Amino acid sequence: GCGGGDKKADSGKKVLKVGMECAYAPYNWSQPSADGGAVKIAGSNEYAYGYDVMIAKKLADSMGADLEIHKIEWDGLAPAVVSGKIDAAIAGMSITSKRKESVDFTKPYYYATVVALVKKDSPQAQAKSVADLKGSIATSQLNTIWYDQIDQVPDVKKLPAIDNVPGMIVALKSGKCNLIVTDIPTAKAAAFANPDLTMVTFPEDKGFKTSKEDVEIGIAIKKGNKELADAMNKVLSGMTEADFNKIMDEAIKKQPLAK
Amino acid sequence: MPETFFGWVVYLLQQYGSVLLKGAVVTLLLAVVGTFIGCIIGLIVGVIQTIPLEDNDSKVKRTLVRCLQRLLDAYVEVFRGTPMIVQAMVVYYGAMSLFDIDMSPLFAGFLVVSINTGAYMAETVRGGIESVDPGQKEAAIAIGMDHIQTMRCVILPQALRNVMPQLGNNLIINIKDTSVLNVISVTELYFASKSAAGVYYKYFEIFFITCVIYFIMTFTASRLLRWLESKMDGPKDYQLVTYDPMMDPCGDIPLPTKKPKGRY
Amino acid sequence: MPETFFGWVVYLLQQYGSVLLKGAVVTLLLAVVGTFIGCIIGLIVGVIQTIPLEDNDSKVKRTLVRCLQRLLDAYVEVFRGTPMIVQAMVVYYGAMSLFDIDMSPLFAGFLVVSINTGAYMAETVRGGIESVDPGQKEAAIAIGMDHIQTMRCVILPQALRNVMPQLGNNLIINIKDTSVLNVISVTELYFASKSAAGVYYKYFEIFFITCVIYFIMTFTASRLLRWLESKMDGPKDYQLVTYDPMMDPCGDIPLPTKKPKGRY
Amino acid sequence: MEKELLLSVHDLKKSFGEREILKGISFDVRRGDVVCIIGPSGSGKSTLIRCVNYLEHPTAGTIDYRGTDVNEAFKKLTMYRTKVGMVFQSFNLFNNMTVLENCMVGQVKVLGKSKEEARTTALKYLKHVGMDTYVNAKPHQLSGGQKQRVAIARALALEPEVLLMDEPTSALDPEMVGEVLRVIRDLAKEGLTMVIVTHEMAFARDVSNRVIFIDQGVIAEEGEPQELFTHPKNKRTQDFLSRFANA
Amino acid sequence: MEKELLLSVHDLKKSFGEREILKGISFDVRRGDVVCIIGPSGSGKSTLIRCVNYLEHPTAGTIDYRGTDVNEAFKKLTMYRTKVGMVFQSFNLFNNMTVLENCMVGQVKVLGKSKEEARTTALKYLKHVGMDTYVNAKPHQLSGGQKQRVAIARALALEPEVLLMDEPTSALDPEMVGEVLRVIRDLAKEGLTMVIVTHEMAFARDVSNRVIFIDQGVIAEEGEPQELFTHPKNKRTQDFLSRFANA
Ligand SMILES: Nc1ncnc2c1ncn2[C@@H]1O[C@H](COP(=O)(O)OP(=O)(O)OP(=O)(O)O)[C@@H](O)[C@H]1O
Ligand SMILES: Nc1ncnc2c1ncn2[C@@H]1O[C@H](COP(=O)(O)OP(=O)(O)OP(=O)(O)O)[C@@H](O)[C@H]1O
Ligand SMILES: [Mg+2]
Ligand SMILES: [Mg+2]
Repeated sequence: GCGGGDKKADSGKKVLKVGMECAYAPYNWSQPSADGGAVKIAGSNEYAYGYDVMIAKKLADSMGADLEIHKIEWDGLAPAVVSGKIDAAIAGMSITSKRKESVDFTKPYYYATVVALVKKDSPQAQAKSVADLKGSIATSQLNTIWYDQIDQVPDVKKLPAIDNVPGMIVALKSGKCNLIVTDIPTAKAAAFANPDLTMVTFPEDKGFKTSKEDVEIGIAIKKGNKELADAMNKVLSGMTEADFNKIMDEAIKKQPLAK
Repeated sequence: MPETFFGWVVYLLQQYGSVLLKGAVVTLLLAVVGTFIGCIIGLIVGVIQTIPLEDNDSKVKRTLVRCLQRLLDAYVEVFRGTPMIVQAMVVYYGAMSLFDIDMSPLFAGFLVVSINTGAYMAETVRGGIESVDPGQKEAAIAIGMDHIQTMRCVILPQALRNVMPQLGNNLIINIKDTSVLNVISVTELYFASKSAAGVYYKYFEIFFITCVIYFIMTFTASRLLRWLESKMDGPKDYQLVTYDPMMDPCGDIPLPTKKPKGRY
Repeated sequence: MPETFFGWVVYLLQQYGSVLLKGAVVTLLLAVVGTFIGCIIGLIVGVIQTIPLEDNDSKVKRTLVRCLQRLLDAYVEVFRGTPMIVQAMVVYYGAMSLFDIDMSPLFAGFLVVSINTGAYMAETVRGGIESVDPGQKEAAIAIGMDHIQTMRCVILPQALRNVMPQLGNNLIINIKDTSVLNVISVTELYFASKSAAGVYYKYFEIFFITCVIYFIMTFTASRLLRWLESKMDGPKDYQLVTYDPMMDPCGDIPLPTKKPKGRY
Repeated sequence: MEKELLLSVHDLKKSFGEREILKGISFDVRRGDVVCIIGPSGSGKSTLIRCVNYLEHPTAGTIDYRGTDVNEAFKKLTMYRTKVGMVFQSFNLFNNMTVLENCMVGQVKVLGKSKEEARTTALKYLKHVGMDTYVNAKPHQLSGGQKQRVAIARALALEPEVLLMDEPTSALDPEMVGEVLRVIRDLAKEGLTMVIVTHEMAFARDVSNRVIFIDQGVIAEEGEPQELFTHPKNKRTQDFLSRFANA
Repeated sequence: MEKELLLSVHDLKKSFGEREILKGISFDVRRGDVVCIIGPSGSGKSTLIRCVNYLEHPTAGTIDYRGTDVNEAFKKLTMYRTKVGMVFQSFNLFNNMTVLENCMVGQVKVLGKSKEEARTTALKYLKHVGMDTYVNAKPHQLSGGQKQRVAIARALALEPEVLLMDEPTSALDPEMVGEVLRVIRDLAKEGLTMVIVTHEMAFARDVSNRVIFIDQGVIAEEGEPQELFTHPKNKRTQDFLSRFANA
């Protein structure tokens, strides 16, 4: 398919089918009502909202298409894009060259700064630099660049990755580990929901060293779907990192946790 | 925002109660329909697997039946031997990319659960058929029934009764195992609760609710099936139409009833 | 970079072969040990569930046994009725946060799989015990054996034989179901393949490899168990020590051997 | 006048794998005959009677029905089997059906009769064996003797020309043997053609007009019951009969 | 001189739920006695003999062993059961053991004998019943008669004072009844004390020195076999015996 061009809705408008987990606030979450501008999830009575949905809405609007959100488990997203079940996966995916073997990515639609999430009462909470985290027991999410960043902590004991965020939080809270490496939005949400946790940020030169590519979050689309890539990139090119952060702040404010 | 564990449970129940319930309905639907169709598949496969080959059957028929049986053997082994999540992905996304068949997630879900249950039930049904006293089959043949009639009227009703407990087990397993179908965007109970957990970052609270819902479903299912079993066994007593003249002349000889299990 | 499906399969196999294999070993270890311990748990629970209560037992013993049996009923229902993934979370993280017990992931994995299998096997064992001809028990009691001796020497060996096919089923199910243990950081096969798939987004290629590995494991397991079953049945023939003088005077009366299933 | 020839078995052979169980057996059954087959355990009596009903396919030899080979006379063996009924040692009543249904199912499914008709016929024969009061019972609720009487009624309900019985009383408590033998005796008096494998020597002597003694897959001796039981010619027959003097 | 009193049953009653099956039964068994118990199906014969071995607990009444209540004389019922052996209608050989193991397990586990000793005793009694050549066979490889002979050897191997038998030949093909009865007859001749429930009237008359006819849970008639079989006093006994004239 050529990206929303071939499937028409009743209104005759093009349809942009976007997949996400709807279980990863503040990027994307599901809620019972349309409050605040959430979009109905296809084939269910739930509504999806979050940073990804906000971006998706912008993209759909600019392409003059109707937005259709599909709720798919993480592992199903890539096959869904490859097989054409959805046009794009907007789900906080990191752009890596290896993944580009299977799917195409648009320009980044967010830059995810890497931070540490720790227990408030633990020594790690006082860390001023990555070096201060020395000897921590750490883990992160499966298939993220954050998991690789753990290696920068000196003498770190690295546990196997965990494949979902809540699982990670449980591990931290139970004391099985005392350091989680993740991005700011996730850490903020987690700290919000769990008052005993806190997010530790570092000055630029003392934080986790990342290349520009490491923090790029992109939209996955089917390989060779140039038309859709161009359409999306046109919109994304018009936005700056500041714009992204503004939208993210709005998403963080709007997430159910914040109420 | 609530402070305590149960405070959160109540709060989440208010927020996500209906979503979880809907997820539970999908789960139940998938499990029940899948188990049902799976049983039918299992039944058919089981019957084909037990087709007797006579010495005087034509060579064509023999090869045909043999081939079919080997094929079904392969089906059973492959689908029992690989994880359902992979089966789901292959069926749903594979059909789309290879044959451009765009089936709905729920349909794919039914398909996968049915095929999977079918593979498990096939073995069970075969066991059930083989556990029916061979004398039953002989008697049916001796009054002139053919293979189909024998199976339909005599063997299968008895085999099914033997298979009921296993069927119940399968239903329970399916209620829990449909959770893998969220990779093909079927929002069943587990996925629903996972997204609730992903929004509030409250794992134990949500899963406490989910477990209770699962437990209610599986418990109800298993009790219902036990009840069904006892129902299938029919009434323990029967009505004599009138007095039996051939009964013992010395009077009170009770009919041999099934003795209750002895205690010693 | 490879172009074709199988090109990728080969490439990924080179890249991730050893990781997947390690995952497979963990999976197999978990499944085998878990099933084994689970069977023992199931056996014990099954034996307790079938303790006979005599009319003349003391009230204390009766209440005690009854309580124990109800408790075990609850165990079976709860662990059969809730998803293993949640059980794993509660055991692993719950033990840490509530009781400060820091068990290793693998240990927790063994624990969870064992407890879970135990709940399933308990029902199976109970069925197996009940399917042994009650006459066997009577005969054992009649020569003066007590409940434990009867169970150990006579009933369980026969019940175990009946239960073998179900045990095989459970092993196969466990091989596949251990995949949920990745939430407690157990890196088994499914988790290993998932992480490999996440790198290149080559889900189908990786899962093709994984399926083959799963299939090899389950297939081998099921064949091995069948072989074990036939082994348990022992030799079909036996040696006469000498000629039997009490045998029929008219000569050639063959011993009644089990008739092969008739064909008609 | 010779009675009408119903069945004739010619040089029947049957092997299981390498082992030849029946080594060429021939006999005729005429209308009204009651043939009893006796012989030691494992001699092939059951195999023989099962071959006659084509429950086992003979390895060699033919079975003629009214002078024509069964395979030619009937397009389908199922129809032949309604002409030649069978009663088993272990009753084999259909466990999932009531007594009445047991006697109706063959008529409805195989002969294609209406349910009403089948019901009437079933009741007639159930009455014949004294089991018409038990129509609603399930097999497991009956005693052995009662089961066997129902099994006979089930076979009779198809109104066969010949009734084969394989040790109809062997699985019964001694007390219940009587009621079943009584029923068979009545059927014999009414002129039903029967071939009965039995271990009840007294009964065989009484009821039959011919006795066949089978040993090691061949007919070792054959004749009138009075003659065979009182003056057995064959050594083996003598040995065999001597074992029924109850130790 | 009176023979030594081994067992005496006093006013034994047994109910299952509401139904009273045994309604007060008393009898004595002295050393060397062979008591046969006969009666119609369902009259409570099996229940009685099972009560004597405490396989069922009597609802009321007592059983004395050598003059003392069993519950007092033995600390554990298991020891009592080695003194009073039991042979079942359906053999109940342990399917998971060979013939020899069947006869050894009780001696080793219950009497605590050494394996060697148990083996010698087992072989002795297996020889007695003519089954010593089958020591390595599994029960499913034996014929019914052979199984029952092994079951008798198993009971004898514990060297009990009294042997109870519940219809030892009812589950056998008629041909095999003889071999088992012959064994029992031999045991009787050697003076073994036995209580036998049986349907074999001819055998009961031959072998026993007392016959008890039970009907509807009470002893309807009791006496010397000659007397009871030829001149039954009770109407019910007459009715019952008449049914064994084989239809
Ligand atoms: N389907 C079969 N396959 C192989 N052997 C068989 C089969 N059926 C019977 N036999 C063998 O054929 C022989 C004759 O068996 P059959 O049952 O005909 O004897 P029988 O005379 O009926 O004995 P009984 O009096 O014990 O019923 C036996 O040795 C038996 O083991
Ligand atoms: N455990 C039990 N619970 C309830 N009823 C029982 C039990 N055991 C036997 N009965 C009943 O007690 C009655 C007597 O049974 P029992 O087996 O003693 O008769 P029997 O004289 O041995 O008959 P048979 O000659 O058929 O063996 C029967 O009506 C039977 O249904
Ligand atoms: Mg036979
Ligand atoms: Mg009895």
